[in-house]
Formats: sequence, structure tokens, C-alpha cells
Amino acid sequence: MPETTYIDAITQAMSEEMARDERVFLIGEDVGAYGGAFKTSYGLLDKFGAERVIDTPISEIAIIGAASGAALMGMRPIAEMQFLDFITCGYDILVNFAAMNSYLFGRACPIVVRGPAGGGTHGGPYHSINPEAMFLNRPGLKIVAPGTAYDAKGLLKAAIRDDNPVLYIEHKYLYRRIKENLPDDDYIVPIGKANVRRRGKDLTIITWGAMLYVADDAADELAKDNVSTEIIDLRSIVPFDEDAILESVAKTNRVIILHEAPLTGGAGAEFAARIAEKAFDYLDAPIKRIAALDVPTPYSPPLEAAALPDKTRVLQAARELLAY
Amino acid sequence: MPETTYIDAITQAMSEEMARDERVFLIGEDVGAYGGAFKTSYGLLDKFGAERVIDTPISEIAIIGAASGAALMGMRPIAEMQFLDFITCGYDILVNFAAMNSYLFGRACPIVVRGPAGGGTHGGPYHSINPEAMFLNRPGLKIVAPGTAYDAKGLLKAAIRDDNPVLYIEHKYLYRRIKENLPDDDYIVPIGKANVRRRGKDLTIITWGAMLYVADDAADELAKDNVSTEIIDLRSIVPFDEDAILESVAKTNRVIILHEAPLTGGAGAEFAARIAEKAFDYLDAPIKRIAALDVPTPYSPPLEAAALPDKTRVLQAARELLAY
Amino acid sequence: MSELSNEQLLDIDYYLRLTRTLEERLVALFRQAKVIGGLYRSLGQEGESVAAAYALDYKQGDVVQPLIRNIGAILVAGAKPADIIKQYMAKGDGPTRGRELNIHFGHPARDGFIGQISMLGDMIPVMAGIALAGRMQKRKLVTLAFIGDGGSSTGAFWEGMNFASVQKLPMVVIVENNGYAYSTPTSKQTAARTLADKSYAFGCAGVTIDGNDVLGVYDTTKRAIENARSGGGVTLIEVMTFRMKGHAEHDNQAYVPKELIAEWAEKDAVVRFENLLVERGVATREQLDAIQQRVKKEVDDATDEADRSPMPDPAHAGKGLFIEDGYWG
Amino acid sequence: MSELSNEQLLDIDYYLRLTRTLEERLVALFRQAKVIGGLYRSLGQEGESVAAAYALDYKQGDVVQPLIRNIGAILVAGAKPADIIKQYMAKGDGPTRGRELNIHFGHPARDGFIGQISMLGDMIPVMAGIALAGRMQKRKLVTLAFIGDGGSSTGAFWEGMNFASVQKLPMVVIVENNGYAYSTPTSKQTAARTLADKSYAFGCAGVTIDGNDVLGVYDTTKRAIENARSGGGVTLIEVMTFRMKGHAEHDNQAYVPKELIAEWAEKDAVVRFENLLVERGVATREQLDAIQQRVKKEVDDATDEADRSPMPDPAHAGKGLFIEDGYWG
Ligand SMILES: Cc1ncc(C[n+]2csc(CCOP(=O)(O)OP(=O)(O)O)c2C)c(N)n1
Ligand SMILES: Cc1ncc(C[n+]2csc(CCOP(=O)(O)OP(=O)(O)O)c2C)c(N)n1
Ligand SMILES: [Mg+2]
Ligand SMILES: [Mg+2]
Repeated sequence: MPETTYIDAITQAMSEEMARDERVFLIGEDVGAYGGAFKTSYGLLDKFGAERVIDTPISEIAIIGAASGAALMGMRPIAEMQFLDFITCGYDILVNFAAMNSYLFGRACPIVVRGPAGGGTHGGPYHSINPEAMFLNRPGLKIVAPGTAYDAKGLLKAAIRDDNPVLYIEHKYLYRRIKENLPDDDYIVPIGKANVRRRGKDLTIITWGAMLYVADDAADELAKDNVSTEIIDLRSIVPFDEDAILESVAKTNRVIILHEAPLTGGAGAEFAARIAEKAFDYLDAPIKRIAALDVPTPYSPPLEAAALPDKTRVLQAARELLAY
Repeated sequence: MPETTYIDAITQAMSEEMARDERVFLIGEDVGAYGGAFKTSYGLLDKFGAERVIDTPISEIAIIGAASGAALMGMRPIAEMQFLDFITCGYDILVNFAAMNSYLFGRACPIVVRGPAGGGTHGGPYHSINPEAMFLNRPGLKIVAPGTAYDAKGLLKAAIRDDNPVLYIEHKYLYRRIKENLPDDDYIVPIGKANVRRRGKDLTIITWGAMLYVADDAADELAKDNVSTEIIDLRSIVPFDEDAILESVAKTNRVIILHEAPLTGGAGAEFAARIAEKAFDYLDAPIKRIAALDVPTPYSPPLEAAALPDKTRVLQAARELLAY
Repeated sequence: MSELSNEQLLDIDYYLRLTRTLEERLVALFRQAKVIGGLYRSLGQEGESVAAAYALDYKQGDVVQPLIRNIGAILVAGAKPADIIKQYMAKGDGPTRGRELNIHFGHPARDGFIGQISMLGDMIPVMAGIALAGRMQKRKLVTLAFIGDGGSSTGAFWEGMNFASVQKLPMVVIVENNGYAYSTPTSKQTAARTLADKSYAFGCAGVTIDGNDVLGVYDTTKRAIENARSGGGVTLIEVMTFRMKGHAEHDNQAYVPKELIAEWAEKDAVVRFENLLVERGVATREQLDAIQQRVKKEVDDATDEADRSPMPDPAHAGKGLFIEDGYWG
Repeated sequence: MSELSNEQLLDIDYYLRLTRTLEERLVALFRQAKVIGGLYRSLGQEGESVAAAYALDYKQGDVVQPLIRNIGAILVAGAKPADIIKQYMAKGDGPTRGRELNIHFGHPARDGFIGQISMLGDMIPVMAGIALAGRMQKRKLVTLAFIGDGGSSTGAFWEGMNFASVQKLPMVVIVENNGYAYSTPTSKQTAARTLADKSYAFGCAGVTIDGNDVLGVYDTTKRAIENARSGGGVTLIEVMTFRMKGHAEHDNQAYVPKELIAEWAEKDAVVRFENLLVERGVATREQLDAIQQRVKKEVDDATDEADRSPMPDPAHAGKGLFIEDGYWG
């Protein structure tokens, strides 16, 4: 089987789920004839028709709201944000309506909200968001953020089949940059389970999304100095795999949390706090976070590169921890 | 001078600033003739007229957006959310427009967005929000959360005079429940400075807003066992007083972070993460967070009480830390 | 007199009385501090609320979405008075088990109604989605949403109406122009000539009618519903009515001119409807009194049931965030 | 021919030519990979963009807010071609010092224009606020906002328009109906008869005009502006025009019927306006060519300047989040 790109994995997941289950449909801006701004839904209109691939007005509230209403009726909508940056426009209805259905009303509201996220593509401050932390303190929404083609497909299928609202964060930098051999069979990646991407014993890097590759590079570099790095690919942010984090820290006693969103109030803070409470005795050194500067992602390449985390900063943190 | 309630302190701050500076105006729903849902702006319409106390349609985007536009023109709008829960409806324009003016465009956008927040009043899931964490990973907005009448007045004045957008979180539980003697003179409380509310040496509680009083009660109780508790009233969440936190932890070596918002992704995670990185060597025990359960605030009093943090939980955490 | 049978007309009267009586009971419970949180009266608006909801066909799967003042509408849809009282009293065996308040409850696929959330306007896109799902499922259901003069200023309302209109969804929206949004008069809410004029922006049908004319509201809504059911798309119906009480019990509505209240008191929809029933020989005063007796008994029973209900178990506060945890069964 | 002097008419022609030439230069720079990020053409829409902005009085403090395709409008307001090129090239001495892209820049109180942010619709409430401030400051300024057929579906647009209309703010809004929002035709954006019909929802003035008629756009906008300035409130002007290119350079607009493109190519506003100038004896072809020469030279110079500009200093990436840190001076 030919290698599948990250973006094709997403398209496949939608297509297969729509074929499997007629309750699944796609709704968003330009998802139909155009196939989505990144062509993620290319071909779906032809396969499934305009009833199930719905082009909407520019109305994120309506997209998320209508998806939620349909979900309550037993449908399984996938709501696309053209860029996840625009999810802010539908923020209210997502956190206050969609995410509250179970806790307040005992209603299943199985929507998936998905779209391109992340920086590194010179998209500027309005096309580079890493949105997870905006939702972390608003209970009721699951959040996943695949960093591999395998996970992109498996997590999207899991999200579509999940009975709760799920925010599915796809990293646009990875769309066409990574390729993998995927299984021919139908598979899912369970929400809430981390993947130990690399086993190691001296240091743990907890990360997800496009930062996996920064972690890989850093680990390769550290290996030259005989440092063995464990990389935990979190994949799910809500719920997250606390056990996997704590186990790894218990083994390596040193931890870096690496994410692309700004440092302050990023999801990494939560993971650090959990470790500082629950794995305190295992820690031989401070918990380090490597993240973007606390600014909107700037547009110009030199600024963007300076704002986003990179291998150099990870290596520096790693060396500080190892020398601690 | 008679004692001033927390809510009167807010009214006074607005009134005095409007008298001092004709660029200051108030805009929101029912802020005029009615004087606001909680009567926070009672009397301002009579004093300053309908041009400066503007009743709007139910349109949070328009309120925050128009305030921002006016601010760029040199005005100093105070935008009221009838409840801060509804800030989600204007979330986008606040984080993407107001908060980005300085970093992206070098423009001063001095708006204050304020309104009632917090639980304990059986307001239910849509009238109890503690909103700070929603904004913590979106740079450009200052955030303050006074827990005393003194700070309510001084921080609001500081917020109005600040050249950046400021989210001012008032805790409605405190509106009429606390009273203090306030100075007759004009004063401000600087944004970014914590207040050491109580000095102690055995344990630090970092908190803010209505949780101050839970911390007080816990500290009183602990004092009976000869435990001396330091209470840091953070007051400002962005920027926050990292020095005050680290100094206190360096002294007491044990820390509880207490907040009313849900645990996961709450602002407390950030403070815990900073401590775990920067005060690691001073820690003699895990960092504990006491916060609401990870659910929307339920309406019914027994549920609400169970969901929100209380003295019992703080005491239990404190005793665990002290026994560590 | 409309296409309604005498039986149906009396049924409507029953719901009008039930609404008013139930709300009066809630006021009594509020004064006894048994109702927790705010109490929002629909006094003066019961007519349109009941009549519009009565025009739906719940057996077809039609769904109504009330605002806080549309107790009448959900009673018509089948909500139980005891459930409503339990919600107000924050009881543990109410529909939301004490998690949400007042008439914020209901399931569109199960109950025929879905309570609003507090954020005004948000239900309009949601109701559009329910209508969309109905169409995808090849069901002939229609959704009926209420929105206030105030709520119709929200971006969510606009986006939802626009989407529903583009999609020609089977949806009817009642804009209750009751003069005020909290303390804000409609003139500060919009400069539009009428709220029905908003329909031009969506390209849907729009009409302004007398909201205190029960039969008029029924007929107009019914036509709009059947038009929607047969593929004719969205209708926006502005009903002119008046909020006879303050925004909530704590609000003495000092900002409302006394004459206006007096003027609208004359136009009470329930009185007017019952006069009509008597005039046209549909019912005698005695029959109407009998209805009131029945209603009172039902409300008494419901109150007793709610009173006996337990408060929620605090140990449950953390449960049910995700649907699979089984808390809801 | 309008109230415009010959000099002004030639001035307009200058801006039309400048817009088109500058954009063509940007395309060349894009192909050389010097323009970073997307490039969004206004080809076919330059007429309305320039004409509407030309109707403002910047000395009075009027403010225009462009969309991404309104390079013409900000040139009229005084933006420098070199600044625009620097923005596109992400240079460190451009107006946003490389932080934001394309024509997202400008200060309403300093520059007479304020670039949009990406979230469509958000600028409408902001422009209402600018107009509100102007009125509070007892200045007679008017704000002019552009919005797309697509952008006019956003909740932010609706809320902003409604608020501005209730407040009778001095604001004029041009809805550019250019047939598409990205790939979405206007028919999927709204079911309204015209986009100007949205004005009924706000109770403001509304009109639909030919967007490729430069003088017509100027006259209509001018009247609306003067009406606004004298307290007459908001006008919504729908200009019918066409997006002759794809959404951005990467989009081959396969979804647009070829005939439609051909049809609109015939109606090019610049050609039409220049033909008129010649016909009416305002200018000769030679004079127009001279304008083009001048424009080309300016664009060449601007390109040179932008080319020589430095990229931003990465050490600055963390600065200027709060205005008091002094980064912006
Ligand atoms: C988005 C939003 N903003 C503010 C509020 C606060 N609020 C609750 S009810 C109300 C007034 C509603 O007026 P209207 O829509 O006319 O309904 P009515 O009360 O007249 O039935 C307001 C402002 C809210 N619920 N939602
Ligand atoms: C709120 C929001 N949602 C989605 C987008 C993505 N987007 C950028 S341009 C565009 C189409 C805009 O169409 P229109 O408003 O008609 O302007 P035009 O491009 O035709 O000038 C879309 C959907 C956005 N910028 N903002
Ligand atoms: Mg009303
Ligand atoms: Mg367009």
C-alpha cells in the first residue's frame, strides 16, 4: 500500500466513516465543491452528495450550533473550521452548548469540530493557533491532537464514533510533510491513551502534534551524548493519559513538556502541575516547559522561528536537567 | 467614613474615574436607567448622562468591539458584561482584536471588560463562571481579580488607567458580603503586584477572589494547631507576581494553590508549573491545587457546594503537606 | 373560529390556566424561599406561548424551544408541572437532577422540546440543526423556536436564521416583542421598523401579529408550520405582547411607564380568549371554572410531589461529564 | 459628471492604476517567492474600492477600513505602496514590523485607515466604536467599512450593524457582492433578495448599485457619507462587482463558470472609467499613459525600497505585547 500523508489520513477517515455510517456528515465553509481550503474534504461531495457535505455561510456559530442540534437528533456531524483560529467565533456555543449537554442534561452530543491548526507555515497571528488551552478549563469537550498519519486517521475515527463533542486539532504543517504506511483495516486510536513514541531512561519529553518531530530531533542529538530520551506523544489532551506521564517520570526522573502554544496558560502547565503533585518524589530536577513565547504567532519567518519552540531550546533545557 | 462594600467600591471607582477623565465611559446591557443587573452602575446615568452611560442591545460582540474601536481613538471605555459568563459570546473579538492591538499593530487599546463572576450564589452553570483561564493562553489581555473592597476600587482604577485591554473579574458573592474602610484619597492598586495577606512560615496558600476567605478560615483553623500559614492574594493573574510566589515558597517550602475555577487547565496550573520549575529546590512536599471539580458549576446548593472548593478540602491538603 | 374543534379550544384554555396557575404557585414557593434562584414570569404572554406551541404536531416529531417565559409552550409539548417545579426547587429527581435551573431541560428527540441555555440566541442555530437532522432523516418534522426582542440582537440569532433560511429548513421562529429586554426598551434594541423586518435580511417569510390574540397566533403559526413542513422554509413571526412583570421577581420594573402596564392589562390574552369562548358558546363560565379547578388540583399535586422530592446527592457532583460514564443511565 | 473636478477625476484614475499596477507587482514578487503567505487580488473590484474611499474626507478625521482586497481604498487614504510591499514581504520596517501580513495595518486616529483582522465581520463593531468615539469627541468624522458578501453572514457584522443603527452612528458600510466568498457563491451565503435588504433588519438606509461604475459608487457613497456626517445614521451600500481571480493566487477558481468571468471582463471598471474620461474630454490617452508611467515609477521605487528593507530582528519577537514596554516607541 502506498504511503499515506497526514492530510490523506484525515480525508480517508472522514470518507470511510461516512461510508460506514450514514449519520455522519460534514458541514463547514467551502468543504463541498472546493473540497476545503486545504482540500481535506476533496472528493467527498462527489461521493456523498450535497446533503452530507454542506457548504455553509461564513458563520462559525451556525456551523457549530447546527452541528450540535443535529447531533442531539442522533446524527454525527463533523464541523470544519476553515482554520481553527476561527473557532473563537463559535467559542460560546461550543463551550456553553455543545460541551454541556451531558453534564447538565444527560444528552449525547456527538459532534467533531476539526480544522487546521498550528504554526510554522508563516500564516501569521490569525492562521497559526494552537487552540487546546482555550478549552481546557471548560469541562465537557474532549480534545485530541494527532502528530502522525496513523493517529490522524485513528483518532478522527474515534472522535466521530465518540458520543461526546470532540475537538480534533490537525496540524497543518504536517499535512503533506509526513507520510506513513497505514493498515488496510479499519482501526481506531482510543481517545485518552498516550503513545510512548520512543523509550528511554534518562529524560522524558512529553509532547504532541508537530512538536513530536522537534522532540525526535532533540532525542537523536542527545543520543549522540549517550542520553536516552523517552518521548511521550500525548495525542489526547482531554482526557489525557496521566498514568503514562507519571510512569515515565517515575522512570526517568527528569521531564520536559514541549508544546507549540505559548507558555503561559498552555496545556503544559496542567501536565506540569499534575507531575508536581503526583510524581513529586520521583523528580530529580525541576520540571521544564518549552513552549512558544507569550505572544501571538508573528508572521515574518525570522520572528515566527524565534517565537516557536525549537530543537535548540529543547536541547538546552535537556542539558540543564541532566546536569542538575 | 462609613464602611464600603465591595460593590460600592466598584461603583466609586467608575464614578471617580468618569469624573476625573471625560474619556472614560461605560457601555453594556442595562447599565443606564436600571444601573446594571446588580446595580453596580446605579446613579452613573444621572451623573454622567446617556452619552457616557450607554445601554446597548444584547450584543456582546458589539459591546467589546465598539469599546475597542473607541479605545483606539483615545477613549477609555468600560465594557460591562451582565455576567462574565457571557464574555464567551464576545470571546473572539476580545482575544483576536482587542488583545492583539499592541503586539501586532503598536496601538494602545485601553478597554476594561468587567462584570460579575464566580459561584456560591446558586447561579447555575451559566451564571457562575470563573473566566480567567479561558484567556490565559491568549496573550495581550491583562487580568485582575480583586478579593477585597480596597483592591476592587484600586484595581479598577488601575485598569481604567492602563493603556492595554484589561479583564476585570468581580466576584458577585463578595458584592454585598464584605465591607472595608477605604481611604478617602484617590489610590490605585498596581496591576501585577500580589498582596501578602497573611504572613506565615509553614505553608503558603496562593489564591485570589472569593477564595481568600476560604483561605483565611483554613489558616485560622491551622493556627489552632500552631501552623503558621502565609496567604498570597495574587490579585492580578496577568501579569502575575511571580516573585511574590517564589519568595513565599522559598520561605515556607510547602504550597497550596486554591482557586474556584475547575482544576484542569485552571490558572493554578500555571502557578504550579512555575513553582515546579523555578522553586524546585525549595519544595519539601508536592504542590497541591485545590479547585472546583472538573464540571460546570451545578445549580442545586448541595451539588454546588460539593463542586466548589471549601475549607475542608484546603485543610486536608494542608495536613497532608505538613505531614509530608 | 379557526379550524380548531371545541375540544381543542378548551384544551388551549386548560394550558393557559395551567401556565398562569403554575407560575403563581412558583411565586408562592419563591416567597417561601423554596424556589432557588430567579423566577421569571410570563404573565401577559401566556397566550402566544401556548397558542404557538399548540400549532405543532408532536407526534410528527416537531420540536419547540422555549425561552424562560415559555412555560406554556413546554406544557403544551408535554412537560410535567412537577418536573418544572422540581427544576425551580433544584431537586435531585428533576429532569436535570439539580444541575440546571428552571425550564432549561428537555430532549428534542425524546420530549418534543429542548430548553434554552442562558446565552440568548444560541438556540437558533441549534434549532436549525435539529430541523436539518429531521430533513436528513427524511422525517417531516418542524422546529419552533422562541426568541426575545433582546435575544434577536445576538450574533447567534443572526447566523442561525441566515443559515436556516439559506437551507430552507423547516423552522418557525417566534420573536416575542414584549416591549423590554430586562430594562432595555425595544427602541434601544433595534432601529428596525418592526422585528419582522429582520426577515428581509434572511430572505425568509416575516410577519408581525397581535401576540395577545390566541387564535390569531395559532392560525399564523400553524400556517407557517405547514408551509415549513412542505418545504417552504423559514418564517419569522413577531408577536406584539407585553411583559406584565419585571424581568424577574426581584425587578420592580420602575423603568416601565405605569400607563403602559395599565394599557396592556386591559388586553390580557387569557381573559380575551375566555370571553371569546363564552361569547361564541364554546364554553360556559362554569365549564371554565371547572378547568381551573382541574388545573389547581394538578398544580397542588405537582407541588406536593416536588416538595417530597429529595435534593441531589452531593456525591454525584462530579459525575456525568462525559455521556459514557453511565450517570444518566 | 459628478461633482468631481477634472483634477479629481484624474486623481481617481491614478489610484485605479496604482492599485492594479501594485497588485501586479505583488504577483511578480509572489512568483519570485518574495511575497510570503497568500496574495489576494482585487482585480475587477478596484473601481468601487477606490471610488468609495475617495468620497471620504480624511482631513476631517474620516476613517476607512479595508478588506484584504481593498488596497485601492487604503492607497486613497494615504497608505504608501512601499509599506504595502513591505507587509507582503514580511519586512522588519513595515508598518507591523513583520508581525502581521498584507494590508492588515493602520491606525484610525493617525492614518485615516485601519486594516481588518482576519476574523471577518469583527471590524464592523470596531468601526462603530470609532464612529462613536468621534461623536463623543464632538468631531464630525465618518467611518467607512468594507465587508464581503461572505463576511456579511457573520454574527459580528450583524451585531455591529445593529448597534451602529440603533445609535445612528456616522458610518457607511460597503458590502462588496463579488459573487463569491472563497468558493461559495452568494446564493449559498444568503437567501435575501439583495444584500442591501439586510438594511431593513437594522433600520438603516440601504441601496444596491453597480460596483463597476466608478462615478456611481463615488456619488452614492458621498451622499451616504454626508448624510452620516449630518446625523442621518448608517447606510449599507451593496456594490455589485466580481472577483476576477480566485480567492487567492493558489486558487484557480475552477468553480466559477467561465462565461461569468468573460461577461465581467467586459465590464472592467478601470477601462470603463478611462473610456469615459476620454469620451468626455477629461483626458487624452496620452495623459492616461503618463499617469501609468508615473504609477509604474512609484511602484518600482516602492519595490526597491521594500527589497532593500531588512527582515525583522528575531530578538524582537517577544517584545511589545503590552504597549508600555516601549517597543513601538
Ligand atoms: C448573550 C446574553 N447576554 C446577556 C444575557 C443576560 N440577559 C438575560 S435575559 C436578558 C433580557 C432578555 O430580553 P428578551 O430577549 O427581550 O427576552 P424577555 O426577557 O423580554 O423575554 C438579558 C440581557 C443573556 N442571557 N445572554
Ligand atoms: C470568521 C471567519 N471565518 C472564516 C474565514 C476564512 N475566510 C477568509 S476569506 C473567506 C471568504 C471571504 O469572502 P467574502 O467575505 O465574500 O470576501 P471576498 O473574499 O469575496 O472579498 C473566508 C471564508 C475568516 N477569515 N473569518
Ligand atoms: Mg423582551
Ligand atoms: Mg465575496
